[in-house]
Amino acid sequence: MNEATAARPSSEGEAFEPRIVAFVCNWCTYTGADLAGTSRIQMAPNVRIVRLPCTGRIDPLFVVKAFERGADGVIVSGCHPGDCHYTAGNYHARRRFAVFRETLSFLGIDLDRLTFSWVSASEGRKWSEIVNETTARVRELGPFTSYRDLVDEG
Amino acid sequence: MKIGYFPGCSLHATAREYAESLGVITGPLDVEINEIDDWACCGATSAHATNHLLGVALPARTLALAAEQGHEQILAPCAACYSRLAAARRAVDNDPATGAAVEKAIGRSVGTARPISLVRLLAELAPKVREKAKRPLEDIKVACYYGCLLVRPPELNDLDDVEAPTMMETVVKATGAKPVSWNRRLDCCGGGFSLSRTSSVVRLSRTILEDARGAGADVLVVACPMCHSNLDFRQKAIARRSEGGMDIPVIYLSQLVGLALGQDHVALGLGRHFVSTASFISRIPGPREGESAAATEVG
Amino acid sequence: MSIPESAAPATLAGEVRRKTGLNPATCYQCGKCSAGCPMAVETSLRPHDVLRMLQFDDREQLLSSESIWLCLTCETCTARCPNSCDPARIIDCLRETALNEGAAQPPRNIRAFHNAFLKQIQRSGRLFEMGLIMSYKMRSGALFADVMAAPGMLGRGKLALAPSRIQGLEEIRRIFDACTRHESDSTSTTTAQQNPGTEGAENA
Amino acid sequence: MARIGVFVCHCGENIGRTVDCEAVANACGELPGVVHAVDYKYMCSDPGQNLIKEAIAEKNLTGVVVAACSPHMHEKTFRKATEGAGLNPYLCEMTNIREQCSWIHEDRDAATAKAIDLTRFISEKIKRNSPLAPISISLERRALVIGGGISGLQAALDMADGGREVVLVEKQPSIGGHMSRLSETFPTLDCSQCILTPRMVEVHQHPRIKLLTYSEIESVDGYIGNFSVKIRKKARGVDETRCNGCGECQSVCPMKKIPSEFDAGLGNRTAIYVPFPQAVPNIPVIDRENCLRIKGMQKKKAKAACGRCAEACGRDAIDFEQEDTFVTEKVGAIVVATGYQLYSIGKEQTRKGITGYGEYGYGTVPDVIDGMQFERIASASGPSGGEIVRPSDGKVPKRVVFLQCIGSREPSKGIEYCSKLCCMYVAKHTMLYRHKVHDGEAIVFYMDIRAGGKGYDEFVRRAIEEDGAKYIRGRVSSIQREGEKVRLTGFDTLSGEQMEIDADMVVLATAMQAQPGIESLAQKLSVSYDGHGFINEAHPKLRPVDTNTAGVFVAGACQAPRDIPDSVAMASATASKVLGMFSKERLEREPTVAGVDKVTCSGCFHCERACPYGAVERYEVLNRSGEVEKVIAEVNEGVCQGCGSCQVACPSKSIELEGFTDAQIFAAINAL
Amino acid sequence: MRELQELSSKLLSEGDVSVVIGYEEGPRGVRPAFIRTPEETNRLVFDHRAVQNLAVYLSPRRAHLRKRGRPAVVIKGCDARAVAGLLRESQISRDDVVLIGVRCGGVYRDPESNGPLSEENVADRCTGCDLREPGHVDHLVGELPSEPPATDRRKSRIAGIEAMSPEERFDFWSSELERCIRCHACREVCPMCVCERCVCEKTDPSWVESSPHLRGALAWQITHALHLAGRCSDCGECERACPAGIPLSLIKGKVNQVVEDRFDYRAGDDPDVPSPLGDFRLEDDQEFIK
Repeated sequence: MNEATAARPSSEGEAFEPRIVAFVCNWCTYTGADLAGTSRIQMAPNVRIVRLPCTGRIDPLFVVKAFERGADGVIVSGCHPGDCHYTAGNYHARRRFAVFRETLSFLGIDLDRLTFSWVSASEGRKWSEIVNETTARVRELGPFTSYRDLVDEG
Repeated sequence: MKIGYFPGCSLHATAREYAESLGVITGPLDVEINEIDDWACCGATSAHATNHLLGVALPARTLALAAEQGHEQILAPCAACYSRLAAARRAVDNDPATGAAVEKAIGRSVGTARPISLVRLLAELAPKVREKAKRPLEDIKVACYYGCLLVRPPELNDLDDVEAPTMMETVVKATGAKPVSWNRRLDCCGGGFSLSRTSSVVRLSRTILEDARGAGADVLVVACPMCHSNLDFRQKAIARRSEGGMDIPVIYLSQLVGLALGQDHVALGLGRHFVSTASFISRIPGPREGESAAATEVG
Repeated sequence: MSIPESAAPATLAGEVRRKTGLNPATCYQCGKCSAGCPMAVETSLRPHDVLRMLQFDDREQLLSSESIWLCLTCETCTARCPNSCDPARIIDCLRETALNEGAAQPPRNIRAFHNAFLKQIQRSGRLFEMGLIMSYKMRSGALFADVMAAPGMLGRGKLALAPSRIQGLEEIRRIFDACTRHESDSTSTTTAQQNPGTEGAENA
Repeated sequence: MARIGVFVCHCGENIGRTVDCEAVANACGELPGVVHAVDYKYMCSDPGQNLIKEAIAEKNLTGVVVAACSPHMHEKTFRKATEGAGLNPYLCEMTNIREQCSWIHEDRDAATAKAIDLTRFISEKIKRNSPLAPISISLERRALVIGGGISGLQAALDMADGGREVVLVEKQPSIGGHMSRLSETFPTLDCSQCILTPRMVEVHQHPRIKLLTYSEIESVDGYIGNFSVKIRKKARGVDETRCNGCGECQSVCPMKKIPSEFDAGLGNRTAIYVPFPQAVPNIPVIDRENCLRIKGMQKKKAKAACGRCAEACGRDAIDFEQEDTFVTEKVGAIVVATGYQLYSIGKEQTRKGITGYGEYGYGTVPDVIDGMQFERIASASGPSGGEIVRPSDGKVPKRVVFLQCIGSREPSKGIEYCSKLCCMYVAKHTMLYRHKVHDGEAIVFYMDIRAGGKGYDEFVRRAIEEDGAKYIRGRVSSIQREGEKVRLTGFDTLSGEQMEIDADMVVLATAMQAQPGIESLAQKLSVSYDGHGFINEAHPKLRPVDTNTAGVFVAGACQAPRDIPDSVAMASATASKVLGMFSKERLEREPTVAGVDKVTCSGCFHCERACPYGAVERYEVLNRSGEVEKVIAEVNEGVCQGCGSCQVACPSKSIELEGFTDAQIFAAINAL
Repeated sequence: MRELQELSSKLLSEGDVSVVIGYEEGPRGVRPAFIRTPEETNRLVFDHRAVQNLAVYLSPRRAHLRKRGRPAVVIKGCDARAVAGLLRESQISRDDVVLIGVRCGGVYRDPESNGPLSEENVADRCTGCDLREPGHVDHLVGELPSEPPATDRRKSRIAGIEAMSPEERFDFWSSELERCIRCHACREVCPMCVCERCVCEKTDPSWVESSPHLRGALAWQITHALHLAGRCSDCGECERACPAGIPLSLIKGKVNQVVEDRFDYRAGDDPDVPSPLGDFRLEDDQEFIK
């Protein structure tokens, strides 16, 4: 966790603001997020978007690394089945994340910290709902330091 | 088929014939209607027109009673009562805040009972009506009148379409009669202004009756006591204003079905209408089993 | 006609939106509701005029208008509105607000009918036509209307002679209180609330 | 050591209003490896881009991070500027602090903190970017146009005149699209046949245009420059080489009463028919649902029914056994020009979530027709030979009422957009009507007249002032049959009157919708479409005729409701884009493709199964004595589209997608 | 196991193979044996103690064995699943190895136990074994024994963990994985781990932190579990090999259960049936996606 710009004032008593990373596909969800921008749809500022060519390129290791680096929640989003720019990326991702999600849950990660969604290029409003809803849910769950601080107990 | 029954205030008084005819036809159509005990008025227009929560709480209590008495469906023959029960059901289902306020007001949980209109029930039983019809009403031309609250507002409508419903016509065809096509089927008859602004009622009901007459209808069939009183009870006043007078009998859909099923027209309460139904009854050929039927003026 | 910047809660439109969830601004004044309104010929404010005045916060003129009381609540406007503005529900809410603020000026007969109707339900839980007609005549002064019809009604057995009271009368009274109290705590304005359902409504 | 330059843009005040750009620049200035951090009002302007070029030169930067708008907007611009200064363009990346930060947050501190985080992400990522050179791939300099309406024809002609071969595929038996069904066209009132037919003939005779009518796209493979498109030529039942279009078969066909789609159900046609006299190609097609012979064959009847057309055909061109055939075309670019479909006033709708007009009788009230039907009535080649008559009894209507916005601007029916050109063609209809029925009365119910084109409003004013069209501002609540007349209950919101009008005929100006089935075509082309089925352009202002899929362009009403002048302009735009693309021998392609680390690959080929394009090939590693030591994976750069699915499938992460390598993403996450 | 010994010496003497990999008596139960001459074949044994999965010696990472020429290997039914996995991923070609399938009636959980198989000492994977007679092999020895005793020990332990709340599960696995010293024995003993250089040895970027603290251990176990989804032959060697006694087969067991529930697939002994994690169906469930 980059201490220099720790934007999370949770320790100084102010309200806890979750840090959420969103891995999104460039053709649908990223463009949908841009549309939310051009339509000035306001949403929670807690989400940091990482752009990838396709949900097929979103590696479960990214999600694990994001949690290790102190993310309190992760969003993975891409094109609706059938709309994938590369025809099949989201279908592969769907199977990979189905197994990954249940494995994480078995090992004790609360699945409410993880949101999977399909957001198309014309669903700016849906993207803002996904962001706000995940932020609210994760804020309720509180910080996920237990994962990042595993190193101290080790 | 067992079903809850919510008569509504008018079916005990000004619309007795609606209740009588209903009671007589449910047997042959093997539908058992059990009146919900200790039901109260649904508030009709006056409640929701002046206090939204009151307009939802009163019918919600009836829904609660029905659920407690084990009825999943409630037959509401009066269009206004059906509309209020459906509005309460929808408000409780879709708006948690109103639902909570209602349950606090009536002190019961609303449960899951749903209202069904008489037109929909009879449309679902139409095959049985056709099969059990004893007395053919072949050459009787019928104008089906839905009025407003039976089809509107769209989200409460339980018929097949908001703007082009055909369920009443289906029932009429099942009785052997011939529905005429006319325009004023869905227009409002003046409803609750019957006492307080009779001039509007006369104006609106007049256009409806004139259109039905223009379409060559022998009889006007309705499914709402308010519409019936405006079209039947006020018809004399309308006749004075309409050139060529006005003499169209206005009966309930359940009475028409009763006739087809061969029920005695007195038992159906056909004598209770202000506009005499004698003329149109006499044109119905005797029942196939030769049951004698003397039309009488006053029941 | 002052033009408010946005439908802030202080405006009537804001109040309607808070109570009904409907946004009067969605109406683009196409007139389709007024085209189909059966009472359009008899009223000065047709449904789209009501929406227009709401958009421009013409509070006094709207709440004291007679037109909102001449609505048959037949829902034709709501069924055909291209933007689903639900004018019927909005006019319902305006009547209720007008009553709560004491600004309502319904025609005498209509006020009489509503009061008589709701008094009836409070007293016996079900409508007793005879009682309703008597109570309506006293309130409206239309003593001789439909007198000729009484024998016809009696002859046809259409007039119940005694009211049929329900057991749950106490529940009905509790409902009326709850609904009038609900109105008072959710009405933002301070004027004394009058509701025809309660005893004090005679002189509303 | 990385020497990175961070350039924060105010974008006028789009970003500056909610993000403290200076603070972002200062904060990023302290990041490890960042040697230059500056903010400027308009980074994409020339002075802005010069800032980048000068910084690269002075501080010999190894990486450029531009924190501004979305990369979809100006990534190319800033990469060109970086290249201009001698730095590899792929060492320049953008941070989206406008659409995904300043525009969607109001809290200045939170927005600024977020902007800093996002910029830190990319500056950590840029340290691991490697310089890439675009890949050059072969280019099939032929184009495919899907749809033979005015847009498709114009695009095909422009490209063919530009010296390129064009394949034009049209679903209907003849090209011409909806325009061929119109009578006169606004604003000049010149007859559509006169301006369209020459174009159709020109396409038919053009040496470089291959015309495939009565055909549909079966599947599309490949990528920009190398599409392989399988086209299904539906069985016409007529041999195109033999038929000379004499029309004998039509005259003898017994099935005379089939409602003609071309005449919108008002006229009739035979089972073997040519849609309209000026059809191109002028070759009939057999309607398989209604042809007695073919229906008999389908039911395996022993005795062959009818077959009169085959007997009457002098050139033996009728062939009932004809099957669908397939053709595969290799093309470098595709233009989608599939046009539109009118909203149906009936109860059944072709698109999900759309409802019909119950209050106007669901289209069952006689003499209530839609705009296209009026066009057919008014058209000289129409069922009534151009004379304006009522469909019910053929009488000349003395009063015609036109209704605007039927379906359009009507969220309760499922369509909230305005269809843009109904105001114009309704004004045109009133003119056509008044010119042909001088004592007729034309009434129009409208809400707002939208006639914004060149000479458009003047056209509508002429309809009102000279041709006496009565415009009533308000809508109609219900339409019903009243004896011989059609009764409308409407309202004039200007005079505040409710009105009942008895008309002889009513014309509904229905909304323009996307074609049914457009979703499956879009998915075959992997092109995105919006909630109404209209194809999404790459960018509404900057790339209006491109789509997100490289090499696929869009023209005409399939992208949004659009009239003929705009469609033709848009079609020519797509042609210029394609000709620009074809101006080079080979095509340069984004170098973001995958590559295999030959040392660590264990040859399990999970990547091969994950690759949708089959870009993974086998590479034999030989030992010194030439024997195959092991077989590992290798990526064909030309075929790889850069989706990255293989990298996630690879257990040992031996395959890396350039531009989105693990190291880059890891660095970005690390900067969380 | 006379039949096995005779077959092995025949294969060796005819020079068909240069080594027979089987089991021989060892200090703690049986251990893998590499028989190169017909005379030594009498050392070969096979009984309930033969728990090791000899397919691991076919993995290309053991290049030194390959240099010794063509091996024959004694394969139980469950081991055949691993061999099929290696064939499926073209790590060995079919004619490079001779497979001696042995009919197996179940093995102990702990090779040092003895006496008849019982619910306590039988290995988890033997319950309801459908491969008592391995298919796709060159030779088949031993008679078909009866059904091994059934035990739902692992299934109930997995269910027990699932019943916990996320925090409890996290604490349970933290306490277990705390003991992990990242010796990677579980990777070395796994027949399906065929990578030249494992991802957790990759340093730029180092996805899986290599130091033996809990965060790195958790990342490693997640990675290993995901890599085995749809490929794990459930041989349980990883758990048996773990010096810290971490119940790794519970994680792999859970993943196999998920793959079976969602894609109706179990890594079988037929090399032509591919793992579901590599292709897709249009109508895969997506109930967890908004």
